[in-house]
Amino acid sequence: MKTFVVGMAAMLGALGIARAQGKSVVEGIAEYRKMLEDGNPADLFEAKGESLWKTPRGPKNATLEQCDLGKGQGVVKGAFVELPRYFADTKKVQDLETRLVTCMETLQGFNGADIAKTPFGRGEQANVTALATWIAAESRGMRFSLPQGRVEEKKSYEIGKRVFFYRAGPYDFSCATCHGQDGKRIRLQDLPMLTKNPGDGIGFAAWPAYRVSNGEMWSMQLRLNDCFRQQRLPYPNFGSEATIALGTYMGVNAKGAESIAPSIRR
Amino acid sequence: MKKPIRIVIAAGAVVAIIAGCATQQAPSSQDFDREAQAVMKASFRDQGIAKVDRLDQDLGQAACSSNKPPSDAVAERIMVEARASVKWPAGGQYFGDWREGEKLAQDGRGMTWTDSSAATSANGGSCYNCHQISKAEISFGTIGPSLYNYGKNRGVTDLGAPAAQGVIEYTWMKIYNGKTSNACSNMPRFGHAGVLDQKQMTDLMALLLDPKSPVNQ
Amino acid sequence: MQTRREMLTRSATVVGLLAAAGLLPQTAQAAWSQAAFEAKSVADAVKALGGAAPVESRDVTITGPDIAENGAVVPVGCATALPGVKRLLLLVEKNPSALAAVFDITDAVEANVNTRVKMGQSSNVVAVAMMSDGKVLFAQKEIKVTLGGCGG
Amino acid sequence: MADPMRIRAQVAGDKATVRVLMSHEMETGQRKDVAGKTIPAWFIQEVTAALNGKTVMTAQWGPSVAKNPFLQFTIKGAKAGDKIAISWLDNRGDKRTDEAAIT
Repeated sequence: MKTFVVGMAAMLGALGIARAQGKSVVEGIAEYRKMLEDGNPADLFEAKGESLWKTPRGPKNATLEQCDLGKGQGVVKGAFVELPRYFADTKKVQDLETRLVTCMETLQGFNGADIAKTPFGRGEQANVTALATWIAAESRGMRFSLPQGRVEEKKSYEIGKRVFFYRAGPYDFSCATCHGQDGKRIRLQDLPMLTKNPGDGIGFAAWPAYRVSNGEMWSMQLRLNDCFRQQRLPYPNFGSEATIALGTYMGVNAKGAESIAPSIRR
Repeated sequence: MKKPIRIVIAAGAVVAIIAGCATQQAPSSQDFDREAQAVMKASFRDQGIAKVDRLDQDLGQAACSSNKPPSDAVAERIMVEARASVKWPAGGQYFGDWREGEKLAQDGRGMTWTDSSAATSANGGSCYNCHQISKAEISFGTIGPSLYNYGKNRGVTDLGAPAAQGVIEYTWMKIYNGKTSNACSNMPRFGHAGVLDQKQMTDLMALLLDPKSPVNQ
Repeated sequence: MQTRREMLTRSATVVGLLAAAGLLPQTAQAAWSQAAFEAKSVADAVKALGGAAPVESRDVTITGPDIAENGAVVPVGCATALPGVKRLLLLVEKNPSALAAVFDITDAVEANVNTRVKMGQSSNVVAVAMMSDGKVLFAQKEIKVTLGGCGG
Repeated sequence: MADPMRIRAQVAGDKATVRVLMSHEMETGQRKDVAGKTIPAWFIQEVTAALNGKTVMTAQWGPSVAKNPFLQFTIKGAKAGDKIAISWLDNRGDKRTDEAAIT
């Protein structure tokens, strides 16, 4: 990851030209991204996630089919575009991934704390990502509409907003440094403006996503984790309140945006 | 939370609390501010060189942590303190090698938990992430203004000329601590935060101001 | 080229027949043209596959983007409408080993395949059609890469 | 065991376009891990496509095929309901076969 910026710069610098074969670089890259859309490897994770949902697993040898993702036991369609939300059984606002861990714990008998400690892409954590990918896909084309009726949900939004603007660390960065203005970019990467609805399939409405650069499936928790890494902040714990609150903030702001998740990103 | 929740935060309330100025504000907003601080502290852990003490905010960070700018008085205080913090280059040697400056400008590494060292030698300037600089580099960000022709546009033709001194000092301050001229600047305080050392900053100065630098062609 | 190992387990009959005819390689890996995949240049790779010197031809098409944002994944395709295609090859001139993929075409499929390759740097990407009459035709296209796909 | 492939095969006229995604690292053998040790090569070497049990195309791949490989090709004379099977074999001897009906 850390060589990305340097490498990209070096390569583009070496090109030394602003146009490639009659098209602008931006047009050329748009064409490249278009070509990748047909055959998004996220499909592989989606299939894996569906199978994980329906296969009896864990110490209790149970499936996840009775998991309540917020719309009632076993209801998957539409759940993604209403998360994070408050859950009465855990008395917490949970995002998709932390809710899945709760279900893996209660229904299948896994140890949730162990899963939370597992690095992304490994063991049961990789399964959580695959499950999240499938569940997101089941809401593809639907529009975000997070519930804000409960005090806890409103509080999550307010906390998330403050986390979003929290400046700290050796570079003085907050989320807002990069995602608080319209039409900005880092190098050639367009930056979604996340303090409002950034548009269909942009920002919160695009993750989980398959990352072309490393061939990995990235969940929202991992997406935020890497944002904090690049903010030069310490490591956000998986499922921490700050990351869930950020999800609530971005999700509520994205109200009405169409979900294209799982998408493919550079 | 018994009280009705106020979604809209009173302008300046967040900043005022953090800055320690007692003014009237919506109590619910204050509660959220305090709670958000606690949530931040509880949500992170040390990883590699990135320790949780990085969450501790100084005045400039805290006052710029909302969607509202700080009051004029607070902004002024931040800028005055920033100016007082600037260390000037030894012997008045402001300029290094623009070639080294270009390398630093290209280099976006440093200070993350996947970097093994926080030493300045391990860090780049990340300049192209946010700025256009030399014309040849087409992959540049737009969070900051274009710096192409930075020196030329400011009439710098001779680095030793007395007329250039003002621009030179301003640029040094900007790189050392951008809060000297903008309390809530988006730019990292490269000198103040110890991200870059004096030599590296002189190389960036040369990149921006040296008439021979590609930036000024 | 020689008959390839049938990998579908349920095609046991076919496998048996091939074995009887002495056409089944000893191991699966034996069917993989190591020399071709280790060749450094396009010409050497084609040679290692038993082909003649490639001749540029308008009848072969190579598809791909003009610029790839990331060399780790570059969509490329190779096609020809000419009859009598035996094999299609995709090669990346500047990769450490040029040959990326070999497709053995039968009458049951069109001579038109698409896949995605890694590119270490900007390079010509070459599509080769090896014909049943022994001709070897190629087309090439330069693809610029903004980030190499073979590093860390 | 390797994760399943995704096979989509759609008829248009008398042809079927087949799109396949395979779950595989496609490690080149040229990268180093954080400790500086070379990560051994691990990639799919052979791919076979069969229509109703009859091989229609085979392929040999090198390590420069991208991670989680994508393959698209077109079968002549295929109709809805026909079975398309894709198999791969990697340099460690791992293999996988998946099948899908043409729609």
